[in-house]
Amino acid sequence: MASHTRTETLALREQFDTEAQQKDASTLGMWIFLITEIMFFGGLFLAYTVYRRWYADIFAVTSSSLNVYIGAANTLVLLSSSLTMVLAVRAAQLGKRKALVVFLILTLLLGGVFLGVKAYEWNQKYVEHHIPGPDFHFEGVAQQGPAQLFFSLYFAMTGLHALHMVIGAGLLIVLIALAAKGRFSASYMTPVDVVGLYWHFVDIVWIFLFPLLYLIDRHLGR
Amino acid sequence: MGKFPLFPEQASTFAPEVDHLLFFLLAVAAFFTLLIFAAIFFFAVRYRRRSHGELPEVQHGAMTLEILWTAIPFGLTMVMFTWGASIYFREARPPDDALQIYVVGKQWMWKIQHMEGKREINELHIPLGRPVKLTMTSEDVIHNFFVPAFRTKQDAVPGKYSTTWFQPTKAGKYHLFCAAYCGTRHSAMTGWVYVMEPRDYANWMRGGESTGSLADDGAKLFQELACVNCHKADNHGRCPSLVGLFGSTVKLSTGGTVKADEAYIRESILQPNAKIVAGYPPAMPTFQGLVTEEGVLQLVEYIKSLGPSPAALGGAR
Amino acid sequence: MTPAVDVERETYLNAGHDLKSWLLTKDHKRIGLLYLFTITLFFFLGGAMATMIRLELMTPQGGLVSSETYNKLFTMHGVAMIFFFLIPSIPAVLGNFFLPMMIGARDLAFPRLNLISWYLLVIGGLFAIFAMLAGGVDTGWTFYTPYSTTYSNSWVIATALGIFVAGFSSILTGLNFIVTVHRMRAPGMTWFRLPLFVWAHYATALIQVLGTPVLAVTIVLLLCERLLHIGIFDPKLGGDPVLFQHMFWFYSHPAVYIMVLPAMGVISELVSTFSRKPIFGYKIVAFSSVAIAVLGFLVWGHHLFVSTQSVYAGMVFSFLSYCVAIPSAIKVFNWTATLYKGSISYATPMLYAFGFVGLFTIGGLTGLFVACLGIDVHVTDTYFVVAHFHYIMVGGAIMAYLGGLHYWWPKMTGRMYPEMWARLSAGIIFLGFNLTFFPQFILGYLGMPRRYHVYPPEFQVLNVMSTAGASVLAVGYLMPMIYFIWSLRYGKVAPDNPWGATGLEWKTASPPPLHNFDETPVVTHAAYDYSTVTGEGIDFG
Amino acid sequence: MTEHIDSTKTYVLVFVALVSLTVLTTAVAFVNLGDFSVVAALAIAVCKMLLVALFFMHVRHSTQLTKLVLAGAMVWLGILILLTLTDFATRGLAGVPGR
Repeated sequence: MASHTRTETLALREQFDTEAQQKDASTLGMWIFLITEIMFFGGLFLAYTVYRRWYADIFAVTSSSLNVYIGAANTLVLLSSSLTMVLAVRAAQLGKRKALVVFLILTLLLGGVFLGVKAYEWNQKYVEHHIPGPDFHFEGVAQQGPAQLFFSLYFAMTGLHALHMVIGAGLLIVLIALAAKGRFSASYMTPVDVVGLYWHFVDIVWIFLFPLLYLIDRHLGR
Repeated sequence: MGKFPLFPEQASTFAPEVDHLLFFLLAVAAFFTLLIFAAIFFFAVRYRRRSHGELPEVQHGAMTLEILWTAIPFGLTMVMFTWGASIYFREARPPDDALQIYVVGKQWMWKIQHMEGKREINELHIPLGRPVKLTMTSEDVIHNFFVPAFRTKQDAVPGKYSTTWFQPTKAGKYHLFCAAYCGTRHSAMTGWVYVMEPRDYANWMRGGESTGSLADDGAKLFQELACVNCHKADNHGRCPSLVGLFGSTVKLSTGGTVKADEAYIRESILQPNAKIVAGYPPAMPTFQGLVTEEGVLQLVEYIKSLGPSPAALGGAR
Repeated sequence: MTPAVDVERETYLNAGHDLKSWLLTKDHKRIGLLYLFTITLFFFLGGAMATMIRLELMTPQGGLVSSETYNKLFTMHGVAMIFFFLIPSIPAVLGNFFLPMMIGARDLAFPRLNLISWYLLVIGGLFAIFAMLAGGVDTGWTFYTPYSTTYSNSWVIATALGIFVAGFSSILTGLNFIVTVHRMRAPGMTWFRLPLFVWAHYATALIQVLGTPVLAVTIVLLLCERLLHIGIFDPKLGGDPVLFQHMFWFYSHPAVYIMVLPAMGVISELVSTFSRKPIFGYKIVAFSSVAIAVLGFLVWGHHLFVSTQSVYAGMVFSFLSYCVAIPSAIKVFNWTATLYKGSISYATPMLYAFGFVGLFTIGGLTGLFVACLGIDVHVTDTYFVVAHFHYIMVGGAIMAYLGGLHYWWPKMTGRMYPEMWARLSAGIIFLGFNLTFFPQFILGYLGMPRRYHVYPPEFQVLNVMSTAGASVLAVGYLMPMIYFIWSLRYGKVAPDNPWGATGLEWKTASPPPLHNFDETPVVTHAAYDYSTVTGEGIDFG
Repeated sequence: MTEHIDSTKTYVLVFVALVSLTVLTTAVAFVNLGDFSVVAALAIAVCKMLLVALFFMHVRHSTQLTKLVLAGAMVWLGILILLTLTDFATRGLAGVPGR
């Protein structure tokens, strides 16, 4: 009756035998969750691919109405948030609590900046009547239907991405609180590692969204 | 209750073909079902548990047997695949001399238009012995034109044309069903297909008021919607002439080309700016909502009646 | 009458009695029972609708209910049976309960996530029940656009949200199973010593994880289209209704393998235990499960043969559909070969296994009919297809589920079910099932479309036979419900290993202690080595 | 996992590579490559993804299983898109509307 009378700690839940086993399980669990996210966004990429094949010219014109410089700048913001996140994970691995908290806060701030820029872009689209709906109107394109389709895909993809950013920000806030209380050590830093994986995934989604939405046939020049 | 059939009538050239394929599959299925049921029954009785602690000798498996019952089923399925695919490929391509009929599915009725101008609701009269090609669309949801006796079925999808064809081989009255769930009265969207001897078909066609052929209706609509103001016959109006358009290849402003089939003409009426003819401004307004699907079919028929361009006549197919 | 359990041994059942110990449990065994209770509710809800449908179809003019009500009945029957009964049934009840025990683990990798999965199913179920009570949904369980987005004015959004939420229960269960099988096997439990039940659930988990998210995003787009008319599936605004069908069936065909693969896992266990022989060709059967999971993702286009999908795509999907049929055929041949020279007992679980193998064979073979391009054009959307998928889901999945339930009932509750009553109900179910669904094959080829509540008079005799079968089937399903509950109180006390089976779950007590094993077992033998089992199995002759 | 910790220098180098690739993909978009502009954009995006995955997500030191899981996701995404395109790409080839 000896095997399971030991007390359960954060690092070693009662259903696991060793801490390494628990860490591997958590990491594998997050990777498989990321697979479901890839397939979730995959459905949107499929719709994008089909409709871009059908309405290539209209998609080019509507894509050119997006401000590419803001988009590129926003991509850099998100890439730097990925850098600070990985440095946070590194700090956790080395057990440097202060560095961990600082990098987590930096990641959170950069995420906030990204969402702020996003909100600005969306507001810009609102002002230009490019939000799909009754008062949608896009100048200089023959068919309003496919133009609205592009912006439906644009708002669906960037909206879903922004939702995942907000969830990521929430996770970061929880991590900052726990890290500040010193709950993580070099031997137990799985939550930081796992949230890092999630954050980098959200960054990778944007790495694909940026060229696919902003950079369609920019050479046409509008 | 009356008589209850166990097998559908064969009333089209496809029916015997599909039925022969069915008999082949039924034979294979019956063989394997009997094989499995017999094996289970025999083994269960022959090797039933006789004593309590009985321990049968262990056989782990035989790769030869595994390969056998992988290769044989795969071989059989490939025969089924190729046979089925050949029928499907022929079912998808109507012959050129087929009698053209237009079908519009609308929530809970089939509206059928004949070339000669006759219109029918939920009823289709066709002559015996001649291939019939249906060009179909829907005004609202997805419907499906299904005639069990012909063994053919095809969706009528809103926003595009779809095609099905059959050649009736037996005169008579056959069920017509809507096979794609389309709402409240889906099960009432049924009707009859009357296959008539050519003589009776001709009398039926002549009977009733004849308001002129579909092309004449198209011509009338062509006037009413003022298409004639731009599309002049002599090709120096602001818009491309439509004489000889059907079947020809049209050069587009984007540099590409497209074959002027029914789908292209329908799209150019409802979404004129989707494909703009090279050398012309995108000046045509959309007629989406101004003309019904039947109206579009009538205009298509009228444009067809303006004669295929000499090139298309001599060209392939 | 029956001797109470002699010493008050601590089991997972008496480890806590108040509501909180059940509603906040992290124990995979209790969560399995929670799922059992939930899906049984939905089974009888769906079953009631099936009865109404069959009664409606007794007469050609169908006077029982109006056409709207009939449309809502078959839609709710589909939604309840598929999303809230069949998909969770074997993985969430038997999988949750026995997968950890079979690999010698104390629990799943993420117990709290497991509880969240149950709550997600319950919340999704409440959405669906709310939609049903508020007025029902009439789009069919397939929600085809543009009817579901533009023309239906029924509770599409509430039901779609219910399915969306319940989908995550399936995703998280799949995730839990994959991590558990990879990371938490007992020492010595190599991949090829895993019971085939675990292999089948591993393959099912792959489908749940890779397929369900695409249904989730399809539902999100469906909701956007219905609420905002953004034109993603609306042809008037440039969208394509056929794209919805592609995205829907990308998940929904692998979903039928989510329903049947766990059933195959159960059958592999039953056939081996009750022939007291290892499964013939263990590795082949194990790899067949994974092959079905992988190939299952390549075939969804056979649902679109007549929906203006291109001819060439139809040929690609027809060919791939024939490839996915092969592993299923291999499994059937291996099960049958296992019986050869076995020591076959006729206990109830084995009767269900016989039923499964036979009826799944018919279901699988008729799958070859609908995969064949030439014939599918005639039979798709008719009762032939209805009969095909009921042969696989009812004749296959539900028979295996009942077989598994009887097989593991002693381990789950510590009580034996009444053998004679159980065999009787198994027989009634087999007869009722065939009488219900075999006439539908004939009706289908005759051309009776599905989802019709009015039909031509010449189809009536076959429909009356089918309705008669349905009432026999209903009786067959009620009986286990009754005697299982009866057995909780009056059933004989079950020994630890009533069937002389070889799984690790039979090495611990019935009902098992809270942490499954006193010491983590060490596995030294192959999966089905009956020489290691002392022959104390009760003889069922 | 924890035994091999990369240096900050590695991470900054990877970050610089990512930034330059972003600038590159933006610049390439303004050059008329015809059909290849899509291929170029996707190729650059895949490179950036691999950089983030291998270095930032430590896939480099991860178990074979993690690599298999990531590769599997890419294959399934490919199945979803490519098999659907077998329909959309061949519509109308038979020259018959709706087939």
